[in-house]
Amino acid sequence: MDNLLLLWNSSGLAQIGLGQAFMMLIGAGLLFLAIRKGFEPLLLVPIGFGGILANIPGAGLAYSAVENAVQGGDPQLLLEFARLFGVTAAESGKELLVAYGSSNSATHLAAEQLAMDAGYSNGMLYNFYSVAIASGVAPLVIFMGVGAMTDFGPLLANPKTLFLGAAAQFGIFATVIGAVFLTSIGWMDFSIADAAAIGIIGGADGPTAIYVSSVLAPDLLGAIAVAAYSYMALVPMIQPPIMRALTTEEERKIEMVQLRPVSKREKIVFPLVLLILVAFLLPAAAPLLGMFCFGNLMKECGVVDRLSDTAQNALINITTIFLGLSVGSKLVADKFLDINTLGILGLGIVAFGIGTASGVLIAKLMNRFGATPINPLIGSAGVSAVPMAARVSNKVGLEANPHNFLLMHAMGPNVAGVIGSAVAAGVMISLVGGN
Amino acid sequence: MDNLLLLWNSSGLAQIGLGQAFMMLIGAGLLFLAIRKGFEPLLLVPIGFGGILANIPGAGLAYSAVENAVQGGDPQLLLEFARLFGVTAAESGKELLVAYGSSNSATHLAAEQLAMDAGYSNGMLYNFYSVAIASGVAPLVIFMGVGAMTDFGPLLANPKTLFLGAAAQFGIFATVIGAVFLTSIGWMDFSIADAAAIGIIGGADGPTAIYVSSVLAPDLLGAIAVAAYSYMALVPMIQPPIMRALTTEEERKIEMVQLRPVSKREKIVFPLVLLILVAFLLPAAAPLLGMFCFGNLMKECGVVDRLSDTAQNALINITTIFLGLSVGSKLVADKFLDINTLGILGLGIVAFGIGTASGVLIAKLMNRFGATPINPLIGSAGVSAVPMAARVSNKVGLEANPHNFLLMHAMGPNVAGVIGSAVAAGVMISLVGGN
Amino acid sequence: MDNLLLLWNSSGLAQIGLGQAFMMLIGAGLLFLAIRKGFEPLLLVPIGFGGILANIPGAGLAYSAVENAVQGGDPQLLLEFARLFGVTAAESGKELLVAYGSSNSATHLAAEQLAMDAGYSNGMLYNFYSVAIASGVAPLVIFMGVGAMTDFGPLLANPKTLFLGAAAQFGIFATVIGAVFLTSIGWMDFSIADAAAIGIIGGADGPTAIYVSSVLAPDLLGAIAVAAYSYMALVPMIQPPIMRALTTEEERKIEMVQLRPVSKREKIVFPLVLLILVAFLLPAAAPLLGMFCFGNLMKECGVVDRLSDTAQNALINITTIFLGLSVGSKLVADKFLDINTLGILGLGIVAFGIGTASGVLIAKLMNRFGATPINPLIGSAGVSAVPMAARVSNKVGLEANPHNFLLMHAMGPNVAGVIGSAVAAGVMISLVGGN
Amino acid sequence: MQQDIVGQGVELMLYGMGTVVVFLALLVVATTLMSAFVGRYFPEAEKAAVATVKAPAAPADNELVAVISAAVHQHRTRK
Amino acid sequence: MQQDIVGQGVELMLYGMGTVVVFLALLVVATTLMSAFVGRYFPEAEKAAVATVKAPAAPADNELVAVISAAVHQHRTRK
Amino acid sequence: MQQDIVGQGVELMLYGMGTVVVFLALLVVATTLMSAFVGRYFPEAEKAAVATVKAPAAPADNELVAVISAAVHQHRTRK
Ligand code: NA
Ligand code: NA
Ligand code: NA
Repeated sequence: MDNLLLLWNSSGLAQIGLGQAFMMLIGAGLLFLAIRKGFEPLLLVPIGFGGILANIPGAGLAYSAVENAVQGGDPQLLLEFARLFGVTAAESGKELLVAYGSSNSATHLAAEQLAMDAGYSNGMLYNFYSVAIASGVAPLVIFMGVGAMTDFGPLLANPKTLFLGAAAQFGIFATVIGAVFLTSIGWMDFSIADAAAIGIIGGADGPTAIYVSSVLAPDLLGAIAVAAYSYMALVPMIQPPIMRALTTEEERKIEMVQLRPVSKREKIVFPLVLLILVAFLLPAAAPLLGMFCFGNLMKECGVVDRLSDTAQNALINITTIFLGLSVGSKLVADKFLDINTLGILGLGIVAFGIGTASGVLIAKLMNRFGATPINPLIGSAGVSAVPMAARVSNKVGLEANPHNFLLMHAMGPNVAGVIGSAVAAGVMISLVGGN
Repeated sequence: MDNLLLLWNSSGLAQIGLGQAFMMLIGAGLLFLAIRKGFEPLLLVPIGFGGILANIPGAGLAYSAVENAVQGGDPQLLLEFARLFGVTAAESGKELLVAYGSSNSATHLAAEQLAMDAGYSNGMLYNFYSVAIASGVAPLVIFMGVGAMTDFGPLLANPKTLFLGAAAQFGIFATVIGAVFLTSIGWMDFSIADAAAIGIIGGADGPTAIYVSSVLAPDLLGAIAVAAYSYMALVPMIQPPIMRALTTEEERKIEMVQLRPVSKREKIVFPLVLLILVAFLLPAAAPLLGMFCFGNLMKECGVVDRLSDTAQNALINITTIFLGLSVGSKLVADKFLDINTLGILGLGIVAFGIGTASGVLIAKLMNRFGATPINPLIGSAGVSAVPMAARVSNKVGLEANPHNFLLMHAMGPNVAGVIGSAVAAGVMISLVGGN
Repeated sequence: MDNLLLLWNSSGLAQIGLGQAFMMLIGAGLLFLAIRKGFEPLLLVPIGFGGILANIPGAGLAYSAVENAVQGGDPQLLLEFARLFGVTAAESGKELLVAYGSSNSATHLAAEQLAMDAGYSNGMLYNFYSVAIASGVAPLVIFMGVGAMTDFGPLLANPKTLFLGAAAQFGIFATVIGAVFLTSIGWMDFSIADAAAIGIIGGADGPTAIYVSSVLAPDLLGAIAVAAYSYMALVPMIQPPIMRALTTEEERKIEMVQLRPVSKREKIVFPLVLLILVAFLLPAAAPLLGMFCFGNLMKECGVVDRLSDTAQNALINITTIFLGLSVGSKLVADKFLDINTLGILGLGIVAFGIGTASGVLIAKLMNRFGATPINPLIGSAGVSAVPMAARVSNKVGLEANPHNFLLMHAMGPNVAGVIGSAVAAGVMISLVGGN
Repeated sequence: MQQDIVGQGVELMLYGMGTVVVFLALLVVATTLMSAFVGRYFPEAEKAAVATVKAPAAPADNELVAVISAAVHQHRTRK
Repeated sequence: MQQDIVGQGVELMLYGMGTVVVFLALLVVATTLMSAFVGRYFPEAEKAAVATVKAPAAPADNELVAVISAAVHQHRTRK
Repeated sequence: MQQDIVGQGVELMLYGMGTVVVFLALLVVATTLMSAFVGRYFPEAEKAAVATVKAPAAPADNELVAVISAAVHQHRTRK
């Protein structure tokens, strides 16, 4: 009989909480958006599925051995944890985990040993997260693969477009202001590090957002990653109205001069130039941009094609699978269901809007003062969201002038935006990373 | 001169034991079966080779730093280990390792540090085992790949066949009874956890068997994995006689109605339905079936083909290589050469037989009471051993009726058997995992 | 204002040292040689790029958390480290790290916890190095892939050529003598373990050199790997003069008898024969040659082609990327810029020369006493450097006799050289590994 | 679980086999309902054919390898 | 950073946005110089065309998949 | 190993080189015996040709890449 009880108690139905059920619906919703609507499926399918797995009641797939042990709730064990963390035994499980979080490495190790000895172990997704994201490796490997898929030709043909990539990053910092403002008026509760991590959503660049939040605000990583990828998928809906509102019919009609051909050698040297600048000016951005440049160099140098192919395929695919599942592990109810998450989602879309607007406006400015004509529509591509944003610029341009192909021109600001947000990431890590 | 001695003493010939020589022959035998006879070569080639490596005298490739240190046998060091484990220094190396095994995490860490400081290190295969199997990741990744290769079409076209997949799992539990019986009469010495792990051989599913035994009976993993894969390869020899014995010529002649076409959408939704059921009823099976469903969803959703292709190729191949070598590390003589191994091999084949029989018998039963005719031969496919068992059903069917193609009909119970044994695995882990 | 200061202080320009600038030039130089001159690009591109990353001032990508913490130089923290390592607080950072290096595992753990608690973390390249090389896995996986790409046909057709592979390894041991001599006269300061690791450069085999130096002389790994790969690329320049000097026109004209066809079965059995010999005579070489044989068996057995293909492509490419970056991490200025590095580079080229010479001379000897004619030019291929050295033999042969194709004949000693240096590696590890 | 090991084994069999049967029975129900639901509200007749043809991925993958190696072979023999 | 969080945010914006603009401005300069230098001393007119045609790798990769799957499809339909 | 480092080096050379030669000599013997044994008891004349033709895998692999990229190229130029 006890077994029947054991089975029932270990079943999900006996343990499911409202939050978990809700989060499983969220996960299913992400899967629907990814599969039916084509929202960044490569990431949102693993994230959505991981989100469902993370919320399976009783499985504890997203929890560490210590968290599982505390939730196990054996009084004797809780007492030992309390003693270890130096808190009164009266504390609830949640308070125990807070104390655990703020304790030092030695205590962490002791707590893990205690949990292991009691027969608890890390959940599958927790292990994926530790290896893929907490170590920082997965976003870096993906960035390397992205570098190996990126063609800097259009950027090299028209370097001025880098300014558009810079301008669009204003969305990031405006969002930081928004976040601290919401905190100051007491609607939300974000630290400056949280605010920085939220702002990076405006970078419209998945791996950068995940890397920054894994460093500055691991607890918000789930919401930030979901926001970043969802809004990147929504770019075709978010940007056009803003672009039309800020430009005149004439401006949208502007045809740009054919890009000059770029030599193979320029393409080979460029990643090294970028790397040197990073090395001398912003070492904090070295891991991200270093791997990005490395991937791009492998692609362009032409002598390591088998490495470049692997970086663009097997390696990035394998990493994407585990990165997605790991992000999903942060969709666990008791961490995700929080008023702050709503704030993050709200601020994220603002970030995209402001980034788009500033890109377009600076493009107009450059058009006024620059010699060669620039179609302001390519400014919106500066938010990155490669290659979606560039396609949007092209599409809106064609509406105004059916013979005006802006795609290649928009690729410049588009990749510039990737560099821009990586630089912004570096600044934020070096300024608030210490906190 | 001392060097010559050093070289000779460090050579294999000076150290080889009878057991090691025997196990190297076993490894060679597995390679022969795999390469010449085509026995599950993808697994048995790495397992066989790993088995040879594990038994190389003096190399200690399959041992941890602590085991290597204890075998090193420096008296001073042994004394320190004895003090650490709280046993009398008199103990032999074997007894020291037993004491080590039963000591807590903190002691483990201290012992490892002691061994490292004395210049000993983990063997290559031991490291592979820790990363691939002890962490549980390799079987799960392989299960994801299997999911990405599985087509649930036939199952969806005829869901009733799920019952056959359930019936065939009786082989698992009958074997558990066999194992505890042999223990009760003193022929063998299995704990209930061991018995559960041995039973899972009857699941005829490699990753499931490895996953369960890595949780419930790590010491038996080598024998269990070897038995599981060998008998899966022997399915064409084991099953037909049983199938013929339990069915009449007429029954084997039964033609089944053409399967209805299954829509893409059903295939996309199915893994999610399965996942929800697992989440609510059997969280302990969530890691295995979760990854399985994830792989299948990636395959069917059609929007992440590059991830699905990687999961089916590069990722599963890489994992298979290290999984096989890791399993081979458990073929080390002093762990494998044991009367219990014989018991496992014996019980394993019984498990296959009983599973086959119960599948066929339930198929006959369903045929008696069901509306649509079912050819009992497809019942044997319920043991899984995908796709071998289904091919066997087809072959035996053709013998009785040359126009009767059962393959697609047998694929239903075949994949149902995979789900069935994963469910059985979950039950066992939640019932005896605590022990 | 403080922020501006913070940013400037965290910038590279504010922190760069002469050594780092110089090493970044070295890295750029390696990239130039790899991309423009085609010097072993698959390794030298990642190594060169990793070398640049490792020397980015202030990023500390190649340092452990403890090293970064000590360089951080917070007095309070340094005091705690000093107490931990049992040295006087007066010590400089460099001395602290020396004390750290010589402390035991428990102290290492405590120091890491101290650094983590102070907010320092391991650099990206340091993590890559720990996982890929310190664990020993990357060179082994690459060796497996090399095995899966190696065809022993020519060697099996003419086993005598194994002697040439043996002879050429004399370069390894002559270099050891050179290294200890330079030490004895006080020009350099190498331990016997260092000397052994340096000698292995003469093996002209990348993974073997990296594996051995990761075990015997981790500090010299960067210089050794760079020397090994650079000289392998220089083989077409280093070898021909030596080959011409040691052979007469007539000898170079010698045509060799057509190789007999080798059966598939011989090729399948050979790796097992080699494995058994290793197991019985030289367990210390088991990891390297074991993985090599495993890869070759996967290739030849013909039943696991999907594993063999993965080992030759996705897996070896992924491993090469991280191996290269990890080796690059050892090009960090304060470890690489050392008089010993010059010694290593000098000794390395001597090793290649002597290896080439001894191969050619023994070939002449065998030619004198053997029945079938041997063209001495194939002796130089015994240094391995597959397949470059064999191509060189062929090329020099064609100069002397336009109808004399030595390529296939040279492949025998060429692959024999791989085995030879792996055996030499085993001997060295078992003789001086203990130190 | 104080009782003897045989008792534990029998118990394990009863609860285990029971769970397997119950679980798969529920899966049969859920699957049937799902198929009916999808078939009713999201029919997709034309695609179906394709869906069933595409069948298992493993073979497909082997075929791919076959095709490529064939290509390689041609290529080799051609030169 | 003692002052209130809004202050910190404003500061972060100023320094952050400043760095981004300065950095990319320097990159514009460096890139222009580099292109001029390479174009002057290492011209490579003929290759250029190819270079620009080769364009992004991602598409290429997709096309590759397309080509292969097409091959597989032919192969399937052929039999 | 108390003696001076030069002594150690010489020793290492003697024992090391000795082992390498002995090991490979034994390998020559073992290989020759193996080939004779296999040739005697498991002849396989016809396959042999294929075996030698198939030759090293690396090239094969490069050729494969070549073939595919050729295909891709055609494909590109075709459109
Ligand atoms: Na951006
Ligand atoms: Na099964
Ligand atoms: Na060599």
